[in-house]
Amino acid sequence: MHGTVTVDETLCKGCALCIPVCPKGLMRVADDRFNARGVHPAELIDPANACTGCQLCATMCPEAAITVYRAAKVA
Amino acid sequence: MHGTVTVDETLCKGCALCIPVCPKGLMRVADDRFNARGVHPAELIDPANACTGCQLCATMCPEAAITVYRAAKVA
Amino acid sequence: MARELLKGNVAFAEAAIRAGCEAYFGYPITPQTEALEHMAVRMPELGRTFVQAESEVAAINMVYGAAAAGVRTMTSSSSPGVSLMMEGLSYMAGSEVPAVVVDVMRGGPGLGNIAPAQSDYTQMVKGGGHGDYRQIVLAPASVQELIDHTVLAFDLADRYRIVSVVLADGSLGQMMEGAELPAMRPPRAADASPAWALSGAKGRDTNLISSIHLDPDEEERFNHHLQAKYAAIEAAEIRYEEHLLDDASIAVVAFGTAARLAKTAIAGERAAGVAVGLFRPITLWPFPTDALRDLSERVEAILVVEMNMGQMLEDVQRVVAERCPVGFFGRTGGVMPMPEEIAARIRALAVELGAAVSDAPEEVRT
Amino acid sequence: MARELLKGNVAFAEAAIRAGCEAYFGYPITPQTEALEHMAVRMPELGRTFVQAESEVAAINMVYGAAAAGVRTMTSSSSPGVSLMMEGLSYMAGSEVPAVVVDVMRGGPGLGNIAPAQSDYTQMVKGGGHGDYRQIVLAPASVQELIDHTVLAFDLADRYRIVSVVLADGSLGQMMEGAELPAMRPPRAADASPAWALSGAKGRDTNLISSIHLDPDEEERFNHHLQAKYAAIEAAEIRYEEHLLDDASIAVVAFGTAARLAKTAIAGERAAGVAVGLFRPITLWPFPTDALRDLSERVEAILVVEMNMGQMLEDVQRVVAERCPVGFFGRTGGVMPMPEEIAARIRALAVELGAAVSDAPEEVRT
Amino acid sequence: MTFDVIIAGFGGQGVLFAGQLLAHAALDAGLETTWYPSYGPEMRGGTANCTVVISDEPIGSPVTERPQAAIVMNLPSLVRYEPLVRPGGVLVVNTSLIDRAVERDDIDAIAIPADDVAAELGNPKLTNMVLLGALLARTSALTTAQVGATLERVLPARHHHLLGANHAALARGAELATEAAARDATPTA
Amino acid sequence: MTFDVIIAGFGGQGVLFAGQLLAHAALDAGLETTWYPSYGPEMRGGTANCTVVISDEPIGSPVTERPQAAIVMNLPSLVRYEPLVRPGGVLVVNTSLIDRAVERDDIDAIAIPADDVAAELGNPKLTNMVLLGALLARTSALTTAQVGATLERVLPARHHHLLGANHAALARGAELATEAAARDATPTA
Amino acid sequence: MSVLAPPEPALTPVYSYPDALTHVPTHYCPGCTHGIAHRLIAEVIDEMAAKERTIGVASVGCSVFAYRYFGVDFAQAAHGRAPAMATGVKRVRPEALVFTYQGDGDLASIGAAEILHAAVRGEQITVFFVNNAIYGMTGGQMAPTTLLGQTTTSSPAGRDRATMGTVLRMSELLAQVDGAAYVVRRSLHDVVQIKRAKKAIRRAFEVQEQGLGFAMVELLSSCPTNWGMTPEAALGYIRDEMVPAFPLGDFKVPETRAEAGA
Amino acid sequence: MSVLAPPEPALTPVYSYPDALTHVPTHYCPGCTHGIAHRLIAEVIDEMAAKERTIGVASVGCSVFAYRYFGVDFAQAAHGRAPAMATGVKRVRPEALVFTYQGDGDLASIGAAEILHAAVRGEQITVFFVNNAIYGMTGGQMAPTTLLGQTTTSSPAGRDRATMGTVLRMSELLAQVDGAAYVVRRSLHDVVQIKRAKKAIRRAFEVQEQGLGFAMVELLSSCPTNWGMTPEAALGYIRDEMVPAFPLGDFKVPETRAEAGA
Ligand SMILES: Cc1ncc(C[n+]2csc(CCOP(=O)(O)OP(=O)(O)O)c2C)c(N)n1
Ligand SMILES: Cc1ncc(C[n+]2csc(CCOP(=O)(O)OP(=O)(O)O)c2C)c(N)n1
Ligand code: SF4
Ligand code: SF4
Ligand code: SF4
Ligand code: SF4
Repeated sequence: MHGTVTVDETLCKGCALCIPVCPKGLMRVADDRFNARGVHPAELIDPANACTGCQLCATMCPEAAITVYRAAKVA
Repeated sequence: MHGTVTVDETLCKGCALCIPVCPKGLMRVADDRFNARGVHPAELIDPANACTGCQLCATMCPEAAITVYRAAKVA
Repeated sequence: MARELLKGNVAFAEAAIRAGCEAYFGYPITPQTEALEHMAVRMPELGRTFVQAESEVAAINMVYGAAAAGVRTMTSSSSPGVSLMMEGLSYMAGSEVPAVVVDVMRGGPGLGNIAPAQSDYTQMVKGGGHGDYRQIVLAPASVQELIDHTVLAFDLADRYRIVSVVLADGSLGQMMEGAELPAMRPPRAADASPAWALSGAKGRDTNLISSIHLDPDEEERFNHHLQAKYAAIEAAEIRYEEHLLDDASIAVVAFGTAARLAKTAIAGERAAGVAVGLFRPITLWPFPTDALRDLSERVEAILVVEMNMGQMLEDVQRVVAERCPVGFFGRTGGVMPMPEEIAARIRALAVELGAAVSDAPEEVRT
Repeated sequence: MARELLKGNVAFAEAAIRAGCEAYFGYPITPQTEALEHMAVRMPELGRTFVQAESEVAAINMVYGAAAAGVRTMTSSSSPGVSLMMEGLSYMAGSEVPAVVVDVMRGGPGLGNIAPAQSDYTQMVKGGGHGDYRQIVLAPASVQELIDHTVLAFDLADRYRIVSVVLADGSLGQMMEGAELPAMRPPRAADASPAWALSGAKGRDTNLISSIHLDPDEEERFNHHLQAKYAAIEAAEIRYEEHLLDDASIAVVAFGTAARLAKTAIAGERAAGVAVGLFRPITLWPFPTDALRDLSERVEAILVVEMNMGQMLEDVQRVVAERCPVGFFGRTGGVMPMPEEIAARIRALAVELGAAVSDAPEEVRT
Repeated sequence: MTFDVIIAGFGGQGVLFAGQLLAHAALDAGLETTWYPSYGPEMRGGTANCTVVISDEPIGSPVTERPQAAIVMNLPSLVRYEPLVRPGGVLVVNTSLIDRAVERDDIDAIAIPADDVAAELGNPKLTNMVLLGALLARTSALTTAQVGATLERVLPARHHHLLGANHAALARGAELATEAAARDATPTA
Repeated sequence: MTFDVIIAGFGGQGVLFAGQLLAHAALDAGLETTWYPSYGPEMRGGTANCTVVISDEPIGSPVTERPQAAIVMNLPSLVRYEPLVRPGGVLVVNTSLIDRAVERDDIDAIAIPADDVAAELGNPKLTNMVLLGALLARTSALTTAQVGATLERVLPARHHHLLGANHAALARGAELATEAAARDATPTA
Repeated sequence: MSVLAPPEPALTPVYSYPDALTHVPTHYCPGCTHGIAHRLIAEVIDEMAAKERTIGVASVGCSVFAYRYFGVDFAQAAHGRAPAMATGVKRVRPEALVFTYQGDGDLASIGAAEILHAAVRGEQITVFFVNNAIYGMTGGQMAPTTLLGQTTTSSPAGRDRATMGTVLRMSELLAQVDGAAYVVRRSLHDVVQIKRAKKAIRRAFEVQEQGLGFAMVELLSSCPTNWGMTPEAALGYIRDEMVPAFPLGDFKVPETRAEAGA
Repeated sequence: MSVLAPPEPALTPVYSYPDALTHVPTHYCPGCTHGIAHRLIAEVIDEMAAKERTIGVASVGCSVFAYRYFGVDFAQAAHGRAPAMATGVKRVRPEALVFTYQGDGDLASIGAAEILHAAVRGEQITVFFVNNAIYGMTGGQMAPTTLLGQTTTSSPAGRDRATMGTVLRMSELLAQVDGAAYVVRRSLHDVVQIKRAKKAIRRAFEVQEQGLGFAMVELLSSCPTNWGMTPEAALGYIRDEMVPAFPLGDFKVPETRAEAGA
């Protein structure tokens, strides 16, 4: 596993800008739930552990809602 | 006689800008008299009728105090 | 015209158009922006002038220019924007050009908020700009009055070569209410221009619109001329409403939206047997001094209600001159005084005065 | 320090420097320009900030910024320039920053002229900007007071986080008079910054300087907080002068230069046996309400003298509440009321009141 | 007679239009009326509300702290307005978006799954009309017929093809409210 | 004792400085004093004036409509101020630039050809000092000695080489005024 | 960066919420790129470890509440006057990093004189100019930056050159002024542009630190709400409509060190 | 031209006092070139026979009394606001020839926003911008146009770039704006330049008549009083100091007809 992302649902506004920028197409709007603002937050769906931690989603996110992690390297 | 000029002494401020521009050196400050503003007005001294009516003095005068005349031509 | 459901901001803008406003200059600011937006649609449609100015400073000076050129012209804004117009308004007073300014007041000071308030009373009624000058200030209490006062403002401005102010607030600007618009006035004839206006000095002496009088004596003479005009306006143009005052021992004094809210409270208190009525200045300047003085001789107490911390209050105190006690109830910062609260103040006053009052009826409308 | 012959504009600028003013922002305008020019020389000399702003709008907002950053700061201007500061002053009131503004008033309205006047009373004392706010307003009557009030203005501004205004006029600004400057205060320690000021949030929570309260309830609470502060100032900071009032049947009420002119008239009338004295509000806000009320119970008549058409007059009328007649004598537009004219008004009043007065002495100084 | 109602929900749910329609209808009925919206950046947060007052006398306040009725179209609106409705008043709740139950028992609470009903009627934009129909059925201010007639006047011509659906939504809302009332045997306000 | 004087002339004639010197001297003498200039674009027209008041009590007005004395350095100033000097007052006239006679006979008019005197003294800039000397000789407010002493204090160091000439100008003005007085036998103010 | 517990212990955060932001949900509309601008500025403040010596000046516009989101000292200026207020702050706090954050209505319309003169004086402040070609806060009126033909609530038939003039390009204009040291235009419409924007923000702060003069970064930004578009479509509008009218680039960079790689 | 009786009957006046001036002696200092600017404008108004349809807008500065001297309808605007006032006039009197007359403090400092936006909107007005690098009326303070190092009463040690910035060149700036149709700089320091200035004044009025947009003629002008120079030396100062800082030339001319021979 290379990387993963978490979405802070209290910050997310469901604008969906993170979705098209993911090169692997791993982000989507979680239409099964609303956050306190009444919008469907974004979520990472990555069953195949395809996320590379490239940070494109986080770069695009207007709410700084996305945290990106990578597997720790022994540097 | 080619031309002449008159100076409206109520308008003239004695700034002397008309003096150096006269190609014939015919303008001077009349230091024998003051106008109502308390300044020596400019005047044309042209005993030899050298004024050509070139209008340079009038062009320079900030007060539009100078009227320029030329001998009437039969056009 | 029939009664329609009209939003205050749209209503006064359309009323201005129908009163013959030929040029509108403005800058967006909540809660008056719908007026500017209405003008943006309608004025070009009618071949008239609409300019969104770069600022309120520019807007008032454009109004100054159009007024100087002799056409009916106006701007509208809200409190912070109006503060930026003080120099311009002083110039306009100083050169006697007619124009209309609508101030849809909001909460302050500073950026404050966009909720309804009445805390521009002093700046508009007393003159927030420099120098001794006056503006006619009309204080509507309904969308219908917002319409009627706008039309009146133009007429008075022209009649006296003065700036007329319609002093509304966010609630009047934002709400919809049934109201009737006036008929469209026929357009001004192309050559109908006041004799003093700038139009090109063809076949007449040149005209000058200016507020400069470098010689103090001359400036003083001009000021005396202004004061004479102001006295004439005070003699002829005072407007106010008296409501249930004939037998009242308590008078609520309030203008605009505060007066409207007070009316509901008064209805309830009347039902409960309190002899209370409303005195509503409609012209804030000229202020209804004589009528209020008379009133202060008849009633036992006055309660001033405002959506500020007591601005008109000082005028009321000045006129009443301690003939009767003057109480004050104000909400500010964008809070509207609810009829129940006003009623409670009236009730407390009545009890203090020893009046026999029944309990409040169960269902007073709020 | 010894008494020196000092020009008013230079005197208050130097006084500000000695009171610890670290930043001056201004824009030229007659009759206050010498103050800006003095600052242009002195501030850089002392390593302090002098900026000639692009306008009065910018100047007051620079002052707002420097005040927000916690240093003693000021601007000075004259009537039209001050009108352009109304939005900024309302913001400063709304965010409670301390600063000093000197208004060297001139004739108006509009461009008017550059001669001395007092017709910015309303805009400075009542608040020419939007919203419910107050400024401390000091009215000096001599170059010495201009100096002293400037220093006091800084101290009061800091004490209450408020804008203090020194309301002078063209004659005070332009004239030279013997006066003593205060000693230079030691410079502020580099780290001495009020706890609320913007200085970088090092080792503390972040600070915010803002006038926005979008929630009306919050805005109202803030306004109540302001009012409480204003009440504290009214309780502690009222200043006025009583001159020859002990046995007076006539009181002249005047501020600033008008009061000074009145004093000459009063001296003459006293010599002629008229029991006249002077009540001089030194703080125009807070207004000496109680003292004036007391006075109005003692004297038989009041004569308000102003260099305007009657602006403070309204406050006097409000306070006096018809306890005694209030007359008015005003010159405006840059004209100063001459002592002889004031004396004639006093005399007429005395005659009306039936006082036994001798003829005016031959040589009353004018 | 004076009646006031607050209609609240997310922006885009037709809150302001439902209120305007009511006010127009009141005017058509010869009554006094005011409509007062939330405005400015308050709307930026995504919530919107308006207050409508209807009366047979001149109206004082266009706003109210304690409305006789409220329509709440989302959870934040329920949270805000449930406590404010006057005892004996009406609270119309859009249960499609609100899964919390009404807690007060001194008011007439009407649960309408309005989004679902609108979807059933074939147009999700009709939620507001469904809820308005429900309100009208349980209050005496105006009838659905009056409001329906006004709709024909105020709906822009280009939307007239939607008139039928709007009428149906009003009627269905009213029907559901009446049924619920019968079920609960709660007295109407 | 209160004394007031207006000094008026063209800009550049030293009008303002002469007044300031007088005020400084009054202050040095422990008296109250005010100096009040014409200012602003008024000066653009080329004229300047100032009013100096000297008193042993606090001074009310720094301006006056009817001065006890006036120094007029050009014709427009004579025209403006001659009618205003109080009866019995002093009017010092710079006859080098003014060829019109003083018309009033109820004042003490002193004719001094000040520009010529200054030129004689070798510095045309001393006109104002000559006239000031004349004024001092005919009024009791201050003495030329007092004013001379003050001059040493207030004259910037870089101009101190001119002190002698200034003293001489003051003295010459006073001398001429006294002579004229003796000639006219007009009582001094 | 405020480091949250990672979802799995073996993971290290490579990007997380900037320290210089307050973790308060913003009031901006979904997809509004004001949020991106905020984030980038905060990231740079973090990278420069400048949080404790930064003073921001908010303007009036949708970003009026910027002070809520930045964890630094803030002032909230009157409409258009942020450069004047920032001048006041910076002159008396020369050690602080002072920035203004202004919309296009604020900076280019009502505040035109203040921004111009801050540049003329070469004030040592950094200006972030968020240009969305419209007045967002007040509901979508025309700005001086509104595109020709663009419909807004105050140009309902589209901006008409004859009566309303045409787009004002502030970066080009201010670059003319000697006192301006660094004036560039960037865009927030895609990831590549966002990265470039961040570099410019950094450079603009550095220009201030180095005392080189006035620095401004113009950021083309979206207003999905008032443009009436989805957030994604709004980014497309920036790319397709705004960038042609407002060319990206460096209009002025300090002579001493040309901006590379931006 | 108001023709006076010639000194001798055989003479015809070839230059005399313009009709569009009022024959009132001006309040300007001796040798101040404001007077030349007035005269040129008046001459052009005469040549265009436009006296009866011209409306001037005076600013605040030494030219505040311009209305006394022009025999046309006039307004006197607040300091810096002449372009806004002229906008109001021109929009409702499109048939009139509307001009403003503004000093550099007025136009470039306090009125910077108004002049910029009049240009942005492409207002059909003509602006005469008399740049004397100083505030004349108030006694010689620094203007945005003051030269670097120039001493004024508010820059007593000379204009210092670090704290006061450096010269603002308004013509170059406004020429950037699309709505500006005609923007040129001329000088009044000698006869040749004065003649060129007059041509530009004429062209600027024509641009308005032709509805081509905003037109401005900047005129480098002297202030002998506040520069502390004789009138003649002041002209030399324009030539030697100002012209290098403010290059003469055409910064924008209507595309349809390039300015020839100026
Ligand atoms: C003096 C003044 N005028 C007008 C307003 C109203 N107002 C608030 S924000 C704004 C425009 C903001 O637009 P912009 O600067 O482009 O920022 P955006 O909202 O688009 O981010 C206006 C006109 C105000 N608050 N103060
Ligand atoms: C609001 C305002 N601020 C300041 C002034 C004072 N003032 C009058 S003229 C002037 C400057 C004029 O300079 P400029 O525009 O360069 O014209 P000039 O006098 O040099 O021809 C100033 C600052 C004023 N009248 N109004
Ligand atoms: S970009 Fe950010 S705010 Fe938008 S949906 Fe993705 S995580 Fe949420
Ligand atoms: S240029 Fe004109 S004002 Fe100057 S001296 Fe000659 S005539 Fe007189
Ligand atoms: S209105 Fe526009 S600029 Fe403002 S927050 Fe919403 S999308 Fe952003
Ligand atoms: S001060 Fe300067 S600009 Fe003004 S009139 Fe005199 S020379 Fe001309």
